Amino acid sequence: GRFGEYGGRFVPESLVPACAEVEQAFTDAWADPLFRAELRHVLAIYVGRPTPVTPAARLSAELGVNLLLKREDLAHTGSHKINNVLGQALLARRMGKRRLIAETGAGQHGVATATAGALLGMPTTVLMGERDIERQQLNVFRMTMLGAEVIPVTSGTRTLKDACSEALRHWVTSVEDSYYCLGSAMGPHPYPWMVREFQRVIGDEARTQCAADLATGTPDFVVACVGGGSNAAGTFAGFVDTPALLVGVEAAGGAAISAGSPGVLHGFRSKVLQDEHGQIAEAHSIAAGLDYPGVGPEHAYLADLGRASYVCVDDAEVLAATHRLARTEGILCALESAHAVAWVIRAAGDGTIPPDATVLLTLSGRGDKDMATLMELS
Amino acid sequence: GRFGEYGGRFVPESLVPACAEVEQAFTDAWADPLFRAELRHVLAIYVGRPTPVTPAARLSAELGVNLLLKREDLAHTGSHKINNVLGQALLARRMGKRRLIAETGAGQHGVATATAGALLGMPTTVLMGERDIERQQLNVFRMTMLGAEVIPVTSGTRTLKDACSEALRHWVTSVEDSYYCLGSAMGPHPYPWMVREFQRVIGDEARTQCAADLATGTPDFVVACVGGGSNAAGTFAGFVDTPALLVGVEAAGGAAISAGSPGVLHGFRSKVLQDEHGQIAEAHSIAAGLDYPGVGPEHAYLADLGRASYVCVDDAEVLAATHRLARTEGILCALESAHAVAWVIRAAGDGTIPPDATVLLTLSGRGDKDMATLMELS
Amino acid sequence: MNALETRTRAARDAGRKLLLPYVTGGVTDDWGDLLRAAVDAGADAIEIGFPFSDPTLDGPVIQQSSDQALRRGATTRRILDEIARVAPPVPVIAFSYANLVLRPGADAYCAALADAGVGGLIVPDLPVDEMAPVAAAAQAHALDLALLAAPSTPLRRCADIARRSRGFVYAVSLMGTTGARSRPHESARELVRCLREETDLPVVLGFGIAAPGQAAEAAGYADGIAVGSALMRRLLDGATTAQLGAFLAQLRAALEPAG
Amino acid sequence: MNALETRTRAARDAGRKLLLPYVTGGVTDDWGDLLRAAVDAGADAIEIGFPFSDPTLDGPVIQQSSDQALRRGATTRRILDEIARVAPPVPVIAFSYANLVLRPGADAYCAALADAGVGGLIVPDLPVDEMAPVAAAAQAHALDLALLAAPSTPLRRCADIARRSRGFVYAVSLMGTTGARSRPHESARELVRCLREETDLPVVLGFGIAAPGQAAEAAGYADGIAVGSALMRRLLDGATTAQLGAFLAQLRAALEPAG
Repeated sequence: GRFGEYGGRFVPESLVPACAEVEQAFTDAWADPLFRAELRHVLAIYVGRPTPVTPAARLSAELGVNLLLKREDLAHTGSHKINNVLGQALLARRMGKRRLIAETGAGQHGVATATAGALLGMPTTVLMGERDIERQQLNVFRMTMLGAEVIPVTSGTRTLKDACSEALRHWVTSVEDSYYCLGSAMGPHPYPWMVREFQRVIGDEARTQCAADLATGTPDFVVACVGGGSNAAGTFAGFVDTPALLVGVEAAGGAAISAGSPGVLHGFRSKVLQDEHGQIAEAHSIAAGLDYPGVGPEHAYLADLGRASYVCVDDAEVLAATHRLARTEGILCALESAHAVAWVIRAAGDGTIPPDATVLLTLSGRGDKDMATLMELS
Repeated sequence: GRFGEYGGRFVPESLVPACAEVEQAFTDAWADPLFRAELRHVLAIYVGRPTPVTPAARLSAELGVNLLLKREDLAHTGSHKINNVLGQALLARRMGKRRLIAETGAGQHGVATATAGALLGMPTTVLMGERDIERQQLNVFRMTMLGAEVIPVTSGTRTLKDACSEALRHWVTSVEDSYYCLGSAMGPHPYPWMVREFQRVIGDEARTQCAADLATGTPDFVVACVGGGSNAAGTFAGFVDTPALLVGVEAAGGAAISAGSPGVLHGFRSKVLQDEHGQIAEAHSIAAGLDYPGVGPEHAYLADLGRASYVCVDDAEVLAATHRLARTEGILCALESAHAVAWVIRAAGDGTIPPDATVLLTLSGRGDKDMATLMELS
Repeated sequence: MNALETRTRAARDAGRKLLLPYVTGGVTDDWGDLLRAAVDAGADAIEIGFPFSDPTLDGPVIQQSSDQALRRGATTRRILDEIARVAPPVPVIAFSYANLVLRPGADAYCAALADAGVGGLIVPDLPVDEMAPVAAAAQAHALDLALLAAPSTPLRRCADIARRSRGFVYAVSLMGTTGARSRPHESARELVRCLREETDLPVVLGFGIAAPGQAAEAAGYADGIAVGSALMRRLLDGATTAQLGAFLAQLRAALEPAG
Repeated sequence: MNALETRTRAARDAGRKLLLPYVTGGVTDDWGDLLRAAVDAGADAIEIGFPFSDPTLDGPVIQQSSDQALRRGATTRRILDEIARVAPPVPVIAFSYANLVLRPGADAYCAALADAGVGGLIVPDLPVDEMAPVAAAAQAHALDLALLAAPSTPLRRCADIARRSRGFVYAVSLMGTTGARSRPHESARELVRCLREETDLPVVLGFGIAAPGQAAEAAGYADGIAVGSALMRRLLDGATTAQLGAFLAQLRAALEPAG
């Protein structure tokens, strides 16, 4: 539960036993070959894993590097979120829980949880800020189609961070029969650890694929975008014991590591965007999934250790990268994932990535959800 | 080029040599293990093939049958269209062509072709009816992002069938350096044959998966929706030499086989919706991809032979099936694919599919593109 | 030899360049009058377009005139009735589409055409490889089924087309749809030359001939011209029958040898 | 033993049920007056809420009063200045959040609290497992760090909480957030009983006590009550300081043994 000075379990006493129960259950399940086989099976036949690693041939040629894309955009529901959600939903069922609770910002994690709820026949409640509901009506509709109940959160900024708070509150009142399915590698222990373990399938697969299928060996750079940081955590997990340079790319307006300071939010200690008094700041990013003022505690730890570097890119670079990847590779990626692409473009240009270096980049999701945003900006 | 009395090459003389060139090139390529290996490689590392076969556990339990879903919704760009498009684009490159031309209705095939064009660095022109452009602005924007040029078609009904005509006209004027990438198992010879061959990967994979991974052996029923009919053609190709009953599901308002008569349209002879004078009727379906008055010639032939059955379902059944699959399996499928689901629901209910029969259903695409339509109707 | 071909050969042999105007059947109330005006302007035969809902070969002008005719209720039957009523004193050639022919059946269709006095048939989406049933029916009803050859047609195929065409051979002047464009490519001249080596049928050049200058140039190497979009463009823009007749007369004049 | 705990034990030992009203610091211009009114109404200590942007534990009422206070510019410094100015004659307990404590550093934070005359501290998102650094700082500045126990807390953990709490133990009456609800569960009575077995500290019941009847019932088994949302609801609805004082007086009366 600790990543150096980060992590922990800063929750109301009412929830401590629930977190402990999840911790115990996950520890048991993760050591149980049957549970892992069940999860592996669902990821294979339902999610479509393994997702491929695609060499980005034309963009690589333009940049003078060897860019490989780990294709989480091809996973069922369109992003890596489903890896974690199915893991947690299977765990919830194993724990005898009957219902799922989730928070969501732009709706991606909400849709993924609603999907898992439908698949396993578990009623699902999604907490979502009122402002986000207005902005993301299609995802709200998706969740409803999947049978989930979407509860508007009217407090605070009426966005993701308030939905996170409300989800914890909601869990308190229903902890007996409900499981809180948290969407990123954050929150109270065991969530940051558990979510990273459920997402490490990204990194583990990619490592094997780079070595075996592509014969490129270990990449020189491993790059992923970081909001809460689950796709990066899962990717890095596969390469942390290799010489690969790990790079997490934050949104300039939500750069908890690059611009934040240690703080406690939503049950864990990490880097957060806050003012001098300890009030949490609002994040701003064109990518809804990076629009969060905190970051998973393991990333704060890896940054302090120097094992991973964290950089940030601005909205303009992200837009340019989105268009460039579309035109050169025929892939419309999520604006979140485009942060990683934007950094690679910049770093290949300024020599931070040396010529002919191999770069593995996790494309965390597809861009369909962002088309309306992109259209408005074009 | 002939499927019984259907098929053929009913095109202006100007295009006959171009069709013959495509036929020759495809015949060569398809016999060339290197070409097939290249295509197989791209389908694996770029598209994410093989797509899984997912047992629909909860819906199966409700229906009392064993329903398996072949998950083309997980393919890159969200449907089976990409299988064919990449095959043709690689062929075009092999032929030394520099540009791609495609027609599109709702935009799915246009997006797929624009994707292939971006991947291979081939300028792409997409012909699209003016009315469809108004209705499908997001897909138009997608194509533009992928670097394609979208040309509005202002003739006739300004929809798919006019785009098909215009694509043929456009091809005539640029046949030297352009390749016409047709989107379904229709059009002049060799297209119906070639597209079926490029889509047979669906059926071949599914057959292996049913037998090996799922140990269900050969399914009793193999079901797919039919518009032009490429996903059905590709699926059926894998099972045509088994005892499986093949069922193609048409839209009630676009049922060329169930309600049409032999005719010639867009370069081939098949069943078409037409009036007594031979004027082609407009089709109407909630699923844009089935909104076509013709059908691939092989389907007309299989229907005459009795080797496959063709049935139709109406829009209301399709909507109900879409919602039901979402709530029971966590899969938001395309309205086209939901036609196949709707028929299975009906047929399991009335005993056409006997209890405990195994049904393989090709889920041709995902439903993201249909969310706005579904929202309006809810 | 059927009536159409007799007529086209005779003209050619007499040194007269053929003028084949095209009129979409049913495009206006008084389209029948235009047939007479065309004859008066010196047409040697008249192509009557049978409008089809999905005219793959046609450019924007003929698409528009076809749409207009269909909206006005044009059908094969009504167009044939009007042809029979007008009974122009030159051969009439039906310019159709495969589905219009095959829907009633090639034999019934050809019989109806012959009954109305039609002498020839062009089906642009019925290439030589697909023509057999229609060719047999046409022959049975003394209709000349004229075939098209295009600049992209390979030599050997040109020979086949030339051999199996009846009435004349329709040489498509350029790679494109019907409609007035810039002057025909050099390829048109080459195509006509190839066809001549294979047949002594008259070779008529079509597609993209819009002005007297182009007509005169075509007359230099082909046996005549077909003119459709240029005529229909003027009609759709509101030209009177007299004005259309005058336009055709200009083309006729341009086809005559200078001096 | 610090001042707060001396006071709570003395009251309990005297048979007096504790009344701990909660006021969000900075919620209105004259919130300082409310402290005096609370004392006049019989408060034994006062909880001052330090508003946090993301109050995970709080229900809608305290969320709203916190938002209002933050919009009015409330900061730790300003709230402490007002507490020091008012200097109520009963102990003041800071009701804070972990990030407000850790941002300046636990020691600096506790020093500032002590300087302003604050005697106790509650940090609801700082469970016993995470308390060590803050507990040390509080002890160093003679602040009582009171811990919460909930109906879901297991027995062994109750013992740990009871042993390490200072000033009193805050028994959370129900599984939920702050805010007036229906009567506390039977579980509240059970929780208090467990805590009593582990400690002789006073046990104060909080969460969901909104009316004199509930207060009286709680007095039957706990050593006192905390009341926050019921008071803040009235304040947000526009009640005057006098009216709020009268409400607290009602609760005070309800806590006294009948007769």
